[in-house]
Amino acid sequence: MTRLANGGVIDRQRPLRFTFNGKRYQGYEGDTLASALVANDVLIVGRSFKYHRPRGLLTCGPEEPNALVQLVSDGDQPNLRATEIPLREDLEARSVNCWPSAKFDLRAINSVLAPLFPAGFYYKTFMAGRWDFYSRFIRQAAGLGHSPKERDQGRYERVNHHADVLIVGAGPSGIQAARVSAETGHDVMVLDMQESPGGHLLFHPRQIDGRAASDWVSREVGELQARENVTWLQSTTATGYYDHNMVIAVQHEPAESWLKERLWHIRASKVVIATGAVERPLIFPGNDRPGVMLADAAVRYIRRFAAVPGKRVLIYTNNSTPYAHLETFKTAGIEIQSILDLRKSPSEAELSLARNSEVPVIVDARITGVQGRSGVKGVTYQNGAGTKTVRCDFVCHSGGWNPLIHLYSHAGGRSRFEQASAAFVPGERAQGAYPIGGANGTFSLAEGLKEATDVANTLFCESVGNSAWSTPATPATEDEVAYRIDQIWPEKGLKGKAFVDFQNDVTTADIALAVRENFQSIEHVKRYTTAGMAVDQGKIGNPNVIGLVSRELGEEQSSVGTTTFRPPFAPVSFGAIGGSERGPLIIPARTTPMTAWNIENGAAMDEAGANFRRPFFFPRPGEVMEDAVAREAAAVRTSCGIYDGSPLGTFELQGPDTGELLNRLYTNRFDNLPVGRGRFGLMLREDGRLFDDGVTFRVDQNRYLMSCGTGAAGPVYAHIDRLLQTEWTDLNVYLVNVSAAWATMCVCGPLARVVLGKLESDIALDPTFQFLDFRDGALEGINVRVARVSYTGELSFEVNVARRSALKLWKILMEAGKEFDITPVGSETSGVLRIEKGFISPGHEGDNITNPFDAGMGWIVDMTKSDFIGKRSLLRDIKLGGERQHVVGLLPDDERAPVADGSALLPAQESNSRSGFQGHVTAACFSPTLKRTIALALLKDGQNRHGEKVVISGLENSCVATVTEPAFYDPKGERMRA
Amino acid sequence: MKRFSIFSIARNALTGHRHWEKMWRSPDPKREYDVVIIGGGGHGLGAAYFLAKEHGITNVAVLEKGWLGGGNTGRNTMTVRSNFLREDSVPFHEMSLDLYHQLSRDLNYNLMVSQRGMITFIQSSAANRIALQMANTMHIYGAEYRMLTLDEVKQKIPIFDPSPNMRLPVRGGVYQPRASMVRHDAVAWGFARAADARGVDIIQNCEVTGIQQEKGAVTGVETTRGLIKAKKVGMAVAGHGSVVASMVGQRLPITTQPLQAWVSEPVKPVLNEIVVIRSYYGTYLMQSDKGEIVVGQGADPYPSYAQRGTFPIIEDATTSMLEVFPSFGRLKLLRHWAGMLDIPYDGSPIISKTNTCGFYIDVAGSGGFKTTPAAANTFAHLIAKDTPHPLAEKLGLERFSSGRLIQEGGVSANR
Amino acid sequence: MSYQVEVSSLAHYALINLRGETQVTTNWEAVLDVTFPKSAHTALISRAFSILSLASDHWWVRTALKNEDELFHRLSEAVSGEHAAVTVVTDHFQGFSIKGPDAVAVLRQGFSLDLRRLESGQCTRGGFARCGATLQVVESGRAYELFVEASYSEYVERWLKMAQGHTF
Amino acid sequence: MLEIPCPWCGPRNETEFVCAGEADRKRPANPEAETEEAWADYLFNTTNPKGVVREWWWHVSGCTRWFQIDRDTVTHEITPVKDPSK
Repeated sequence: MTRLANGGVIDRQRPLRFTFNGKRYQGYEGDTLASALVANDVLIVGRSFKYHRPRGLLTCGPEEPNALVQLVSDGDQPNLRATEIPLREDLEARSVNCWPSAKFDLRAINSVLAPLFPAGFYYKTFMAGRWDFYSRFIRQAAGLGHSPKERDQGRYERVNHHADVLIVGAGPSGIQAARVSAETGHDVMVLDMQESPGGHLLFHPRQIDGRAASDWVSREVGELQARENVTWLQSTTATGYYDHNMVIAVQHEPAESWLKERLWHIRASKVVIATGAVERPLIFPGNDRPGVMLADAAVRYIRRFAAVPGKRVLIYTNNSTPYAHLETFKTAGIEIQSILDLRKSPSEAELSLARNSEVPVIVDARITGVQGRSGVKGVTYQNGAGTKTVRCDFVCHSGGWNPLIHLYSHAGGRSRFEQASAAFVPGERAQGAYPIGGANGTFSLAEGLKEATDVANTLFCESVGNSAWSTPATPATEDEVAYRIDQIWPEKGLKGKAFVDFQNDVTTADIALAVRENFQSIEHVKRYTTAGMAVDQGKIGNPNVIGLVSRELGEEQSSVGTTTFRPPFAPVSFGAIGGSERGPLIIPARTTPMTAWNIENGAAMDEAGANFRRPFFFPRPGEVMEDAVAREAAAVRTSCGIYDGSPLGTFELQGPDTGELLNRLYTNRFDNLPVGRGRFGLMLREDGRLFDDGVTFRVDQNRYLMSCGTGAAGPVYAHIDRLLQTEWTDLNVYLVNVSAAWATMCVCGPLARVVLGKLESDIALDPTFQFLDFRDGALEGINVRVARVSYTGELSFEVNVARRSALKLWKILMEAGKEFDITPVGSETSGVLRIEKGFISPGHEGDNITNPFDAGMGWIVDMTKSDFIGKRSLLRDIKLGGERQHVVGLLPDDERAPVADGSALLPAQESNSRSGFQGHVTAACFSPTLKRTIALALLKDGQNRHGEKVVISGLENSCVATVTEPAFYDPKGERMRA
Repeated sequence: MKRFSIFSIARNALTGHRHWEKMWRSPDPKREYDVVIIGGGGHGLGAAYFLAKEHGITNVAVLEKGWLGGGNTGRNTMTVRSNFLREDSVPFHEMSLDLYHQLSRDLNYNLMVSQRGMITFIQSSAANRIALQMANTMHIYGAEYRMLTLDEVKQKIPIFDPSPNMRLPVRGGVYQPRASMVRHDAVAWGFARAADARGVDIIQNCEVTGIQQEKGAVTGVETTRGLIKAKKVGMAVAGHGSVVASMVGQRLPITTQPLQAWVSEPVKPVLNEIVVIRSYYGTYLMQSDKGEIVVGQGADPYPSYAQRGTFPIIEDATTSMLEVFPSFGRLKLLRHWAGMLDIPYDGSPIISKTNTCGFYIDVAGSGGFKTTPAAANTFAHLIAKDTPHPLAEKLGLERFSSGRLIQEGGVSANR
Repeated sequence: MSYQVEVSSLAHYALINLRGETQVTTNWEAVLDVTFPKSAHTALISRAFSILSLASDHWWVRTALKNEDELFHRLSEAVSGEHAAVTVVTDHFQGFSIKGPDAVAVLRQGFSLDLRRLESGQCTRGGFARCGATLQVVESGRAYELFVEASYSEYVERWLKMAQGHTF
Repeated sequence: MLEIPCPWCGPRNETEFVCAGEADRKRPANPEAETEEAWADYLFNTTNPKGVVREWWWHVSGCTRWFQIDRDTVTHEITPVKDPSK
C-alpha cells in the first residue's frame, strides 16, 4: 500500500471497497478509481488498441488515453476514464479490450508480429476474396468496451439559458474573471468540469494574497455563488462552441434527484475561455510502459489523493515545470534518482531548485530505453558522456504544455504556433470568445490572474462607456520559476517503439512511413496513421505529431498547422443529447375532439399527415381489416356513414382582394364565387405539379374559408403567406389559421339527409340546398355551418361546429343515426371510396411529377386567366410535349387478383413496341361496392392506351389488367349531387 | 506501381518499411493538358482514372485546392445503396454498387467494402406504400429489395428494442441485402495511386481561381500555381459547384447545405446492418469496422459553406435513435463534423455538358459518396466522347429546362 | 420527486384575433376606448379584457367567454371594408396556467427565448417544445399563461408532465 | 445554432424560423413573357454564393413575419436589412 499517512483531500474515515479486473481493493471517499489504483500499486490498467501492449496510467485527468474501463456497477457503461470516475462503495470495473485479463492478454501476440502491422497495413492486404470474410475477425479485435445490454433508464433534461458572460473553467483565472464580471451587475454563468472549483490550485501548494490558494478559492467561490446575478455549475463540461456564442454544456450531477444529466444550451454575448492546459508527453522508446507517467499527474496523485506512484523516480523534461515538483516528491518520501534534461542549459533558477533538493541534473540527456514490461525497473540514457543505465520504479516526464484551445477553435478561431512556449495558442478574436490563462498559452499563475482582470474589465466597457463599477484587484501571488521550454525531437531511425498516440499505438516510425508514402498534409498523416483519432482525440499527442511532421518535411510547425478541432471537447452521452424527449413526445400526436371517442370505440389508428393520428378502420370483434372496410364502405354506399374530417387544414382569408388572390392560387376562377357557395379548387406548385386541392367557401363579401389536405396544410399556409408577404404585398388580404377552431363531421350516404332531418334544426335540408352550398344555423341548439361537400361520392353533409361543442354534437349524430346503423368510417375505407370514384389525390397520383392534364383534370384548369401559380410551367409542358405519365384506371382480368400499392407496370407479352418500366400503381383495393379489384395508376401515355393490356408486377404476385378511365363508380357524380 | 499484398508487407518488414514507394508523385503542374479535372475527391480522381483506363486519355491533371479526399469524400457516412424510387436512378446506382465491389481488386487497394445490408423501418402506411413502390421499380432492374416482418427485423437486429409507447411503432422493414459500407478515405487514395501510375498528374494545394474562355469554349484555368491550358475542363467539386460554375457564368439548380455525421466511442460489435429510421427525422446509423456507431441525418435547414452543422440536427437524430436502441443512452458521442452537399432541386445527380463548350460538370447530389464510381465512370465517358453514357442520359441539365425532373426527393414545396 | 409547479388548463376565456395596420387600430381603440399596445412584447391588461401585441399588425383581445359574440361583432363592424381581419380564435387555441417557484425551470426546457428578460404583464410568441406557443407573463418567474394550437393540447399536457419530472 | 435578428421580436434561436431562400429571386411580373431558359432559371437555379447572401427568413413560431437579412454563408455573420416597405 503506497498511501501517505496524511495529506490529500480524501476522507480517511470513509473507506470504500471496490473491484477492479476481478480483484478487490480499498480506497477512500474523495478518491477517483485511478487514484485508488495508484494507492493500491495496480500498474497495468489496460491494453493498447493495436499491439495490446500493457498500459498504465499516463495522466490524472479526462485526457487519459490508457485507463479506459467498463463500469460494470453503473449501467455497464463502456470506455469511461478511470481518472474521471469518483470512487463509490462496491464499484466494479474492468479494463476494456483485453482477454482473458489486463495482466495476461492473448492478443499481445500482435506486438510480436508488430513488423507486419505498420501504419495503414490494412489498405495493402486482405484483398484476396471478400473483405466481409476478414472484417468478421477484425471487428472482434476492434472496439474497446462493450455497449450496455440493458435499456438506459436515465432521465435527462435539456434547457435553454441566456447569460451576458459565460466563464468556462473555474481555475484561478476563471474565478478572477468571474469576480470582475459579477461586479458589473451583468448576468454571469460559470461552468467547471471538476467536482470542486480551483482548477490546478487543487493539486499544487500555491499562495494567493499571502494565504493558501485553496482558502482564496473557497472564500471567493462562496461569495460568487451567493450573488443573485451569478449562476454556478460544478461537474459541468462545456462540450462545444457553436454559432453566435451558443455553448453546449453537460451537467453530470444535477441537483434534481430524478435526473441523470442535464444538457444546457447557453446563449452568451461574451464567453471567457479559462479551460487551462494539459501536460504533453515526451517521445522516447518505451514511453508507454506502465509506471511511465506525466510529471504533473504524479504530483496530482500525491497532493490530492496522497497516493504515491513509486519509491524511486526518474524525471525527464525539456522544460522548467518539473523543477517545481521536487519538494512534493521529497515530502512524499520519494527518492529522486535524477533529473534528465534534454536541454543543454537549464536556467539558473531551475538548477538552484535542484540543488536545494539535492537532486542531480544531467543535461543534454536522451532516454534510449525503459527496462521492464509490466512495470519500470530502470532507464538507459545517453548524454555527452556516453550511455548509462539507472534503477528506478517510475518515470515522470514533461514535454511542455498544450493550451486547451478546443472551444476557441470551434468558435472559428485560427490558432498560431508560438515559438517561446512551443505551443499552438489562440490567434485573433473569434466571435465573442476571450481565451485567458492556460487556454491562452499564459502558463504563469500571476500573469493568468492579471489577464483575467484585464479581459473581464474590457468585456462591457464598450457598451457602458468607461467602467462605472469597482474592479476587484488582481490578487498577489508568490514568484514562480519562469516557464522555459526547448522542443528537441528524437533523432531519426530510433530503435524501439516511441509512441505519439498511446491509444491507437502510433509510433514515430508510423509518422515517418506516412510522410515517406507522400501523405504529407497533417490531415493525411492523421487519417493514414489514425494518430489523434482515438477516444482522447489527440488532446495530449497531436502537438507531438505536428512537431514530427514538421521535422520530417523540414517545414515550420505553423505551416504544417493543426487538424480541425471538432466538438465535443469531451465525449457526451447520447442520453444527455437526445434522451429528454422519449416515447410519445418524440413528435407531437395531434388530436381532434373525436380522437378519444374513436379510440374508445375500437378504431385501429394510423398516422395521418402533419402528425395527426386518425382512425384507419373500426374492426368489430372477429373482423379483419378487409371485413371492416367492406362493412363501412357498404354503409356509406347504401345507408349512412360518419367520419371525423377535423384534421383538414382550415384557413380564413379576409380582405377585398381575396378573390384576386384565389384566382392566382387556384387553376380555376374564384372571384366570381357567390356568397353562400363553395367551389372545388386545384392548387399547383410553380413547376406545374399538383400541390393540393379542396373546397373554398365564400362566407361573406370579403371573407372566405379555405380547406386543404391534412398533410398539405403547413406547406399551403407557408405558400400563401410567402406570396402575400414577399411577392404580392399590394394585395389587401389577411390569412388566419383556424384549423383547430372548427371540428368537421361528415354524415354521408343515401340516408344522410334523413339522419340529419331527425335533429331539431332551423336548416332546411331539401334539394334547394344544392351540392357545394353551405348553410349556417343550429342543430339541437348548437351553432353549425353545414356544407354539401363529398369526398366519398355519396350524398354528404359536412357539419362544421366550434371545437367546444364538437363531441356533444358527434354523439347526438350517432344517436340520431342509430336506427339506420350509422357507421363510423376510417381512412382506409375513405381511401377505397376515393379509388372507386377515381378522385385524384395529389399525394398519391401527384407523385411530384404529374400536372393537371396528366391527371385528367384539364376541366378545372382555366388557361384564359392572365396568370396563376403553375400556368407558365403548364405552357412549357404543352409546348415541349413528349411522352408523359397519365393517370389511368386498371381492371385486372382476374377480378379477384390482389394488387398492391406501388406495383410496377410492364408491357403485356404481345405488345412489341414497348419494353421495361411503364409506370406504377398509385392506389389499389378490392372494391366492396363493385366486388372486384380496382386500381389507379400512372402509366406512360396512359390516356391513349385505354383498352390495352398491361402487366401489374408486384413483389409477391402479378397479373394482367386492362387500362380504363380512372373512374369506376358513378363517374358523372349524380349520387353526390342528389 | 508495385503491387500491394501481404507479401509486399512482409518483404518491406525486413527492411523496417523504409522502401515503400510514394502513393502518388505530387508533380508541379505542366502548362497544358488535354483534360483538367477540378476537384481531387472520389469523383474527380475516379474520372481521371477511368479517362486513362477506359479511354486512353492520360495527359490529364487533377487540381485539388487542399488535400486529396479533403472534401466530402472524407466527411460522409460510408454508405452505398441503390434503393431509389425512379427508373432513371436505380440502374445508375446499381452500376455504382457493382463497381464498388470490384474496385479493391482493380485498384489493388483495399477499400474495405463490407456488404452489411440496409434495413429501413416501416412506421406508417404511407412509408409502406413508398417502400413497395421502390421495391417494385428496383425488382425490374434486378436489385433485390424485400419487405421484412417485424419478427424478421428483430431476428436480424438483436439490439432492436423499441420502447413500448413509441410514437410511430415499427411494423416491419424493407431490406436491401447488397447495400454496403466502404472506407471513404481509401476511395480517394486508391483512385489517386492508380491514376498517378497511369500518368495522371495529381496536384494538391492548387486552387482554381478562374476559367478562361474564347468564343464560348474553354481554353484553360487560372490557378494559385499559374495558368494551365486545356480544351476540356471537368468540374467535380461537391459543395462548391455554384462557385466554380459561376467562373463560366453558369448558374446551377443546387443549394449548398451542410450534411452532418458523427460517431460514438468504439465498442465491440453490436450492429451489423445499416439501419434507417426514416419516419422520425430521416436518421440512419451503422457500426464501422473500428467499432464506432456512425450516425447521419438529413441536411441542415439552410445553405452554408461553413463545413460545420447546427446542434438540433444531432439532438433530433439522437432522440429517434434512442427510440429504437435505448441501450445506446450511455454510449458517448465522440466527434461530429459536416460535409457540404450541392443539393439539386430534384435530389438526383447532375452529370452534364453546359452552355460553355468543353466545360463539363459532375454535381454529386445529396449523398455523392454512393455514386462515386458510377459518376466517375460516366463523367469520364462524357468528357472523352462528348456524349452522355447510356445510364446517365437523364442526368443532364436539360431535365430542368424541360421540367422532366427525376423526383427522388429534395423538392421544397414552397418554391 | 418533481418541480414545484401547478399546471392547469384555462377555460371560460374568449380570444379575438385582430390583423390590421396601425391606422386601422384607431377604429378598434374607439370601440374599446383604450390605446392599443404597439411595441413588441407589450400587453394592456384591464379588468374587462386584455390586449396582447403579437406583431406590428397583429393583436389578441382576450375577454370573458360570455363577451365573445358581442365583442366580435363590435370589432368587425368597426373595420368593415378596411384592410383588416377580425376572427374568433377561442377554439383554435388551448390555454394553460403554469404557477409556482419552479415555473421557469419547467418553461426553459421548451422555450429557447430568454424567459428572464420578460417582466410581469409582458407577452410574446416563440418556439416552444415541438409546436410553438404564445406566452403571457402574469408574474415574472412565478406565474405564466401559455397558449398552444388546440390540436397540440394533449401533447403539451404530456410534455409539461415530463418537464416537471413526472413519469409520462 | 444561429441567432436570427427578427425585426419585431428581437434575436431568437434559429429553430423558431424557416430559411425561405434568396431574396433576389423575384417572381417575374409577367411569367408568360419569360423564355423557357429564363423560366427554368427562376424555377430551379440559385446564386448560392460562398459569402454574403440576402435571404428571406420567416419567423414561423413568433410574429410570423417574413423579413430579409444578409448572411455570410461561410462565417454565418448576420446583418439585418432595413424593411423596404417600412
